[in-house]
Amino acid sequence: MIDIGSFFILGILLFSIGIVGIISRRNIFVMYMSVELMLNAVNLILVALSHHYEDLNGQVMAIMIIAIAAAEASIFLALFVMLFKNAHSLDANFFELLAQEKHND
Amino acid sequence: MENILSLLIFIPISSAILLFLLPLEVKYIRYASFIVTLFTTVLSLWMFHNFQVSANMQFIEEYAWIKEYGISYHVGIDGISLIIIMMTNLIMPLLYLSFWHLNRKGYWLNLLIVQGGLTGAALSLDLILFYLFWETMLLPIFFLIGLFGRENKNFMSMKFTLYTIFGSLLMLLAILYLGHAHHLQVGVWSFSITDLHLLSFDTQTSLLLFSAFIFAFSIKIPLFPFHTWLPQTYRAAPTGAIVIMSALMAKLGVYAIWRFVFTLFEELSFKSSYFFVLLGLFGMIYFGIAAIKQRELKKLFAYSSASHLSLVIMGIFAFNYYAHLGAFYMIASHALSSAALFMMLGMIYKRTQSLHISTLGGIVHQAPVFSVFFAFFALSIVGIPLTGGFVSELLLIVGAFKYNIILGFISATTLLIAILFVFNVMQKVLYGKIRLASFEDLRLYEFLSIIPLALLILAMGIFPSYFLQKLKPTAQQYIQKEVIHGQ
Amino acid sequence: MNSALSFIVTLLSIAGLFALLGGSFLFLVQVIIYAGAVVTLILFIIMFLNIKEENLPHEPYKTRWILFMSLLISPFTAILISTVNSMHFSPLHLENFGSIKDVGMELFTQWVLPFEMISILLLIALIGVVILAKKEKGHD
Amino acid sequence: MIESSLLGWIIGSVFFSSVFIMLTSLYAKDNDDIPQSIYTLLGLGGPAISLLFSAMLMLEFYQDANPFYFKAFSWLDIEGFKVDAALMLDALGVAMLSFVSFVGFIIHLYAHAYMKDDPSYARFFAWFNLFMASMFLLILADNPIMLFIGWEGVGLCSYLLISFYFESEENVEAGNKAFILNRIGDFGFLSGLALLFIYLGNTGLDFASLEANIHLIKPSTLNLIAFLLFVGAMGKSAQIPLYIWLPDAMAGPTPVSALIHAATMVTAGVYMVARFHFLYAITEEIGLFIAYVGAFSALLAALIAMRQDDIKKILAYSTMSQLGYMFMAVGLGAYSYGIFHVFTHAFFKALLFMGAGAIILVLHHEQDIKKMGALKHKMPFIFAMMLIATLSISGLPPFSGFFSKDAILNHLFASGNYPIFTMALLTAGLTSYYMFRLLLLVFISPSSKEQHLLPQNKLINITLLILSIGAIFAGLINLPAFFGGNENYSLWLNLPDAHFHLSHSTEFILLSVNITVALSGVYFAFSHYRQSSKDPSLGFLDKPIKNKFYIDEFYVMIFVKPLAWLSVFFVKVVDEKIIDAFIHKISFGYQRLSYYSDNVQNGNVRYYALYMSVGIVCIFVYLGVS
Amino acid sequence: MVSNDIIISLLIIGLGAVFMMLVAAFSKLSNLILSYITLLIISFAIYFQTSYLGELFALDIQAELFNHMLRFDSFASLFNIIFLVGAFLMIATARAFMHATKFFMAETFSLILFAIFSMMLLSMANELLTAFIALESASVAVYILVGINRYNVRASEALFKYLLLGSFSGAFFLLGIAFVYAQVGSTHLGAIHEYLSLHQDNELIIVGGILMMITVLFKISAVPFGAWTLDVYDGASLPITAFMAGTFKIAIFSVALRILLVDYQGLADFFRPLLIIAAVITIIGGSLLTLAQQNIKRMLAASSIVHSGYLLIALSATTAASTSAAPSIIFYLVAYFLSAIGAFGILSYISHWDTERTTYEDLKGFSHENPILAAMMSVFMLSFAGFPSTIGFLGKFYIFTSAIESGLMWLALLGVLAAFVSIYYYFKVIAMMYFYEQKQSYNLRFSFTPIVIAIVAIAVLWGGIGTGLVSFLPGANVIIETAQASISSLFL
Repeated sequence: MIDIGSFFILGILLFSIGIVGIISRRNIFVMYMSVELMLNAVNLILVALSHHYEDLNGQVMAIMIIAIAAAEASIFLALFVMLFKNAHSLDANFFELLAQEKHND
Repeated sequence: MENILSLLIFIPISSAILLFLLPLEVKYIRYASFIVTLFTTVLSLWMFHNFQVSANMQFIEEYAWIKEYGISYHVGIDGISLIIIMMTNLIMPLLYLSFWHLNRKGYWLNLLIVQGGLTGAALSLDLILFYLFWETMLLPIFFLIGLFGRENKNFMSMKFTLYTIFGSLLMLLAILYLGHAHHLQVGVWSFSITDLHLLSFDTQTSLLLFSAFIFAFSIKIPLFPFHTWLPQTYRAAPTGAIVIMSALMAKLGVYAIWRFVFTLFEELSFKSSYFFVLLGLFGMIYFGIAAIKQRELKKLFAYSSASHLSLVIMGIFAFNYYAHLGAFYMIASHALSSAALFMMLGMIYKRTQSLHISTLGGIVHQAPVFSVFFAFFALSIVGIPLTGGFVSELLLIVGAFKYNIILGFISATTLLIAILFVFNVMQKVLYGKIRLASFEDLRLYEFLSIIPLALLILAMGIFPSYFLQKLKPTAQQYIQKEVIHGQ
Repeated sequence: MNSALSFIVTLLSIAGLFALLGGSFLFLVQVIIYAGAVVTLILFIIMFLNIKEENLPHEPYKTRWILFMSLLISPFTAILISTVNSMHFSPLHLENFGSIKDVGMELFTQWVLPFEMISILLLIALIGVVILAKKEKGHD
Repeated sequence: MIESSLLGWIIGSVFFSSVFIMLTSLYAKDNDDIPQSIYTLLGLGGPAISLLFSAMLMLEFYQDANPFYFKAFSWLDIEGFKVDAALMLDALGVAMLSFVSFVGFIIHLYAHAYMKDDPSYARFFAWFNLFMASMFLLILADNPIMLFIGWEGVGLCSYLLISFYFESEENVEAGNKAFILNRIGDFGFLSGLALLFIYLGNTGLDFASLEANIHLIKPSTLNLIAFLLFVGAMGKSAQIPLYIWLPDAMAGPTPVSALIHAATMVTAGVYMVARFHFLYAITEEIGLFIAYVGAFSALLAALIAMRQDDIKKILAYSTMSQLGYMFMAVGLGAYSYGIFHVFTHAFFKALLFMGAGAIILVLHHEQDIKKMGALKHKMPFIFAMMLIATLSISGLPPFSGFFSKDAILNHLFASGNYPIFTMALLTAGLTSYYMFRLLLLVFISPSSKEQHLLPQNKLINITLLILSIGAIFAGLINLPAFFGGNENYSLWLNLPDAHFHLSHSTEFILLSVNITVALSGVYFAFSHYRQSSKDPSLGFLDKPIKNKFYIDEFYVMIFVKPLAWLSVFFVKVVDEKIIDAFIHKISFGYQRLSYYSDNVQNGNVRYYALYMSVGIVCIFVYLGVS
Repeated sequence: MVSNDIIISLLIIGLGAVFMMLVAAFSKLSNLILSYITLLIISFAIYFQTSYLGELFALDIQAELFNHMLRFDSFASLFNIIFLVGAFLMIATARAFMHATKFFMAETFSLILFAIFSMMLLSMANELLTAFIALESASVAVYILVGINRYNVRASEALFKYLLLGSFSGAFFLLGIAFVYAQVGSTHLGAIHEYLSLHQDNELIIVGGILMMITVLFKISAVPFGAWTLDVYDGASLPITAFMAGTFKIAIFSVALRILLVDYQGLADFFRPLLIIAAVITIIGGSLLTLAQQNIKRMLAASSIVHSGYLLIALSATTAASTSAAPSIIFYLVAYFLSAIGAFGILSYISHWDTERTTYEDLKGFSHENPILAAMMSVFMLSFAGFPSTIGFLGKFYIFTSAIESGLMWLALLGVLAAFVSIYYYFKVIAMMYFYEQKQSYNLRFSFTPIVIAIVAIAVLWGGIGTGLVSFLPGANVIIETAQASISSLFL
């Protein structure tokens, strides 16, 4: 018989996967997806909790978070268009222009 | 004129800011700032005249500034700060006069600001206020060196600034801790020494605080291990900055030790007096010997003034009447002679673009008046009788003997050490073969800028009792305690 | 592509879980907005920029990175889970609550302020997208 | 009754004349329309006036023997350390003042003649009169501080006058050497004074009250003080080990050597010891030490003088050895004899120097006696003068030197310090030897080359004549009982002399011994130098004597070189290599560290996220453990 | 008395934002006009806001409607004023720059207004999710402002980094909310406090707190979460950098202070070590980074990390029951924001068209070109360095005293050392301006930007030495008094 805790744990696992994904992938699309994954993990947890407390705050929060995620998504996608137009690359490692040139002394 | 002290502090600063903002020709700025300094000089003379002969603070002003933390604008003057003020206000106009030819706006303004800072630091009785002026005074020097210095001026200005600020930041920490301690022990914050000197600490804490203060001041003075900025900075700095640093700022460090360290950590100062007397004597000999082989006049006299200041430190830490009087008197007389000397070095540099001994020589043929004065000031550094230096050295030596006979002998070597290089300098620079194509003798304004110093030095040597009378009560403060603590 | 598809799968399954937890409205939202709008948008963008294989970065050390990171993150996850286990949860009970009506009531009584703010947030995002993606004469 | 403020004017007249000369010359530095006569007037007027004043005062004092006091103002009034700018004239003062003012004035006349063609005539008289002022102050000082001021003043002036011809580095070097060695003496002197003050500060610091309260100090300290004060005397009066400046001091013009380095300044040490007689009277062992120092200095100087060729250097060494005599005397308590010898010495030594100066002038500033010779007929008058002076310094009766030297020798013998006595006796012999060597080499012995001479100067000869009278008869004022006198001078000085009685027979033997020793010196000199100007060999002693026993080199080796090395070491190693390098290492190390740390900012967003997650994991690990 | 109309300035800003958006959409007014309008709007808001300054009050706005999610008190009002003034000065100083550079389009102003609006909400938010939404919308506005120069790869790269990392860290905040909710069952700030006072078990709250702290640390760019700062500040155009450094950071602190003081005071003993460690690492890392930068913009960015370190010192002092710590934070924020606005303002004034003059080299000999501006720049640098007689000194003074007061002597010592290092790189700027020959001529056109900067400079100085003696001006002690009042209003 599964209880709420297991949802919770699932959420945490998804969250961690999100972290791993962001750091270990270079494809900016995948990175963005990982962020979305993290948000979804939070959603899952919140919904589980709302079920646990039997009040709907959790769900409402989840809705809000989905909205936030949507907002972020729009920015992200606009950014991708921009980046690809400027740099013709989807590689996160490509964007290192801002590191200042190294000293030799 | 109950707020004459504030006038002395803020007239120069505010006029400097004003002149900075006004779009004036440099010529007028020069006139204006000269007039301002003359005015402050007049004020200070008036104050000197109205200064009662007593040990307690006079002309006190106190306004609350930041109430929560008990920080107040609290200024007052007593015997020893009187010396600093008088010296500042006497030397400043002459300094202006000595390079009247200079068409540098920044020069005059920075000097005005530094004058204000010096005065404020010498007058403030509130630690935060003191710290404020103490740092403010640093900034113009930074600018002077960087703007008008020579050779590696940028590096040196930065090094000097960092070096000194490092000390004073630790002091700031100690100051804050003091205020906090007052908060703990009394219940309210306060940074006024009149409150703080009532505090009591355990040995370790007071030792830490004590050393923080001493560290800051001994960098400015400088004392032995913290002196390495001195020669290079003097080498790089322009005349005005050097005169200020050697004649006034260093003295201010000694003053600050007297005013704050002795007041706040009396017990500890007495305990540690032996160490500092030794340190002072060692520094005196060390710097003196180091000066012998210097070939760059500024560096040479940098070392020499460091040597004399170490002697002064010996004097104030010897904690007896004669030594204290001697130290005060040395502060005054050495301020005058070193100011004059560095001014004359500046004149040499202006004429020859070099201060290296090997390039100079035989000046006495070309410029007898210049040589007479140069020799006179050099000899006053050595402490020839009839100059103020002699009186101060005599008193210091007597005081040292009173403190401890062996140390007395060591301190008497000051008679020897200075002459070792001073006479060498006179031989190489004034006498000997003529090495310079031409050496113009003193111009009128240069002459005017020097003659008062010479007369004052002579007066201090011939009528010491007149000058000492205002200092005696201040110097007497520690006589009883000297009996109590002993050595 | 694979990642995008698997992402969709994940989202859908999460939606299933929502349903299981009685978030019927959320289930809808999840399916429509995420699986529907967002991912479609992503794919659209990919097509729009007609990204080819060579544009995609080739990631030689990918697996190594993933292993390393999962090792690095593991204490974080472990501690979170342990803290979660410290509190006892009620078992899953399947009487339906969280009908759309209740959610709506909740949303517009208790959470009206955040709701308004969300609208502002979306407005800002809108402006932003316009600014970022707007073509302007003279450039490009 | 004469106003005692004249004391001030004795100093003031010379001082102000010097100041006026300085100002006038500074004014005239660019327009040369100032005639030299003005300088002459100022330069000679000052000493003349002070001579006049001192004469009046001395007369007054002679009639009623109570000292004069004159307090100008209070110089320093600190609790327990009150010093007045005050002057005092007592018997001792009169004794010094008499010859200083007189000889000083004579030498001024001489100097006028000697220097009149010198371009820096004015400067010379400025310094010269300044010296006179300081010397008067030294003599008339009422308390040790004033004495010390005068003491330093004469030192400074001697420095200025030694390096008078500063075009050549050597002269300036000589001046520096003189001042530095004097200053070493002053270091001791001032330390002694300081000790004295911290013990007797509360009971007044003028000589009278010092004398009254000297017993308050415990003997060990007294010895220390006495010794320190004598260190000052060593420096000023060129005794071992601080004497090496005196020969070099001859770089100055001859009048300077005559006045400063023969007649007056160098005797200040003796005067000071006599002034502190109340101190030395109760510290016998220091007195003995002084006597030994004097004896050794006398002997050493005499030895070195035997083989010097520079006429002025020889005279310098002779001065040093005569000073040795004086210190033997004062060391063993015969203060009046010491002062007496100072008195006579002033005359004959000044005479010698001035004679030498005359010769030098005539010979185009030639100072090497080996290059002179057979001048007797060319300048008979000067020869006569030099002969008188030489006889006098050799202690041959009836010249003044004889009486003073004989008195000292008697005293030495009587006091029973036979080693000192023998050294003194030996010195006497050597003295007559090298003095006559000088005389013969200059005047008698055949000269190698023919030198044409400049005309002699009348004024110079007059001054010589005046001094020669002093050199002959000055001894008579202290005629010992043996010759039917009764030592009026000593009686009148009434210093606390140590008196030893000698039977007439012993005195007679001593007298004859002295004379014979002196004569034998004369004989040796005569026997050799009459016909040749070559020095006979002294065997193994020859080389060291010629090289002054390598004392200078020795000092250079143990003092000068180490100091220079130490100075370089401090600056180059301790300051730059250790302290500054340490600071720089810290700062630059920090800078390098910061540059390394900047590599963290590699601009890769994934790494940034990595840093974040590392931080997060760390926090959670902390959470886990706590 | 304070009534419900107090959010009028909030409304003014919100409506103004919408208005500007419409204007931007439907009119062809030039940037200058728009900036004037914006300044007008903001000054209205400031006017209404200042009327409550210094009063001690607190109330929930529309308590029944908004369900106690919005709380307006002296704290919020003080911060709101800071935001408004910050935005005002930013726009006023950057006008020349915005005018010169083409890429600032009309919407910029509405975005700025929206950002401020969200920040004001953030400082008032009394509920976690509300706070997060406000934070997120402010961040989104700032993201876009960062990337506003969209034909510049550097700008878009900065946007990319900031956006990615920002949302990455935002997720943690949400997870934190979830955890708090999991234990408390509510996300109102008061509720957590009550729960802590009633119950013993607090693991999830702690974890939630930590997760939220992570986000805060990220936003205030504490090491190691602040690696983005240099690049983003560098990539963003100058006025935006000023806005982020001067204003946005303060907003974060407002919410952080509120959460920490109101809710987590009970758990102070647990968080103190964390904060102390964070402060230490941040100060050390920041000082190291700053020294290595050759670009003044990057240097200021890195030094802002150090300043966050100082603030963290004070923050950890608050957990150590130091009454003076929290006000000192506010004072320091004011000091820092004034100096930052001024410094960036000057930089943006001397950089024209698309060449940003921000390297040390560019400033060489600037004083010969324009001594007054150089003097002001020096004033700001001195204030950054905490040099006496500037407001920065008093800021450091309060921070260190609070640290000492709470027994964190060694932290204060560290701060002093960091201040010492900072002297080097700030004075380096001054040295560059004064001690070198002029390399290039900055053809500066007159505009009223310098006047605004001068006002800021005077404020910086006055804040350092101002006395109560001058009747018509508030002394230097007024700010700290207000700060104390606002802090105490949190607990009403």
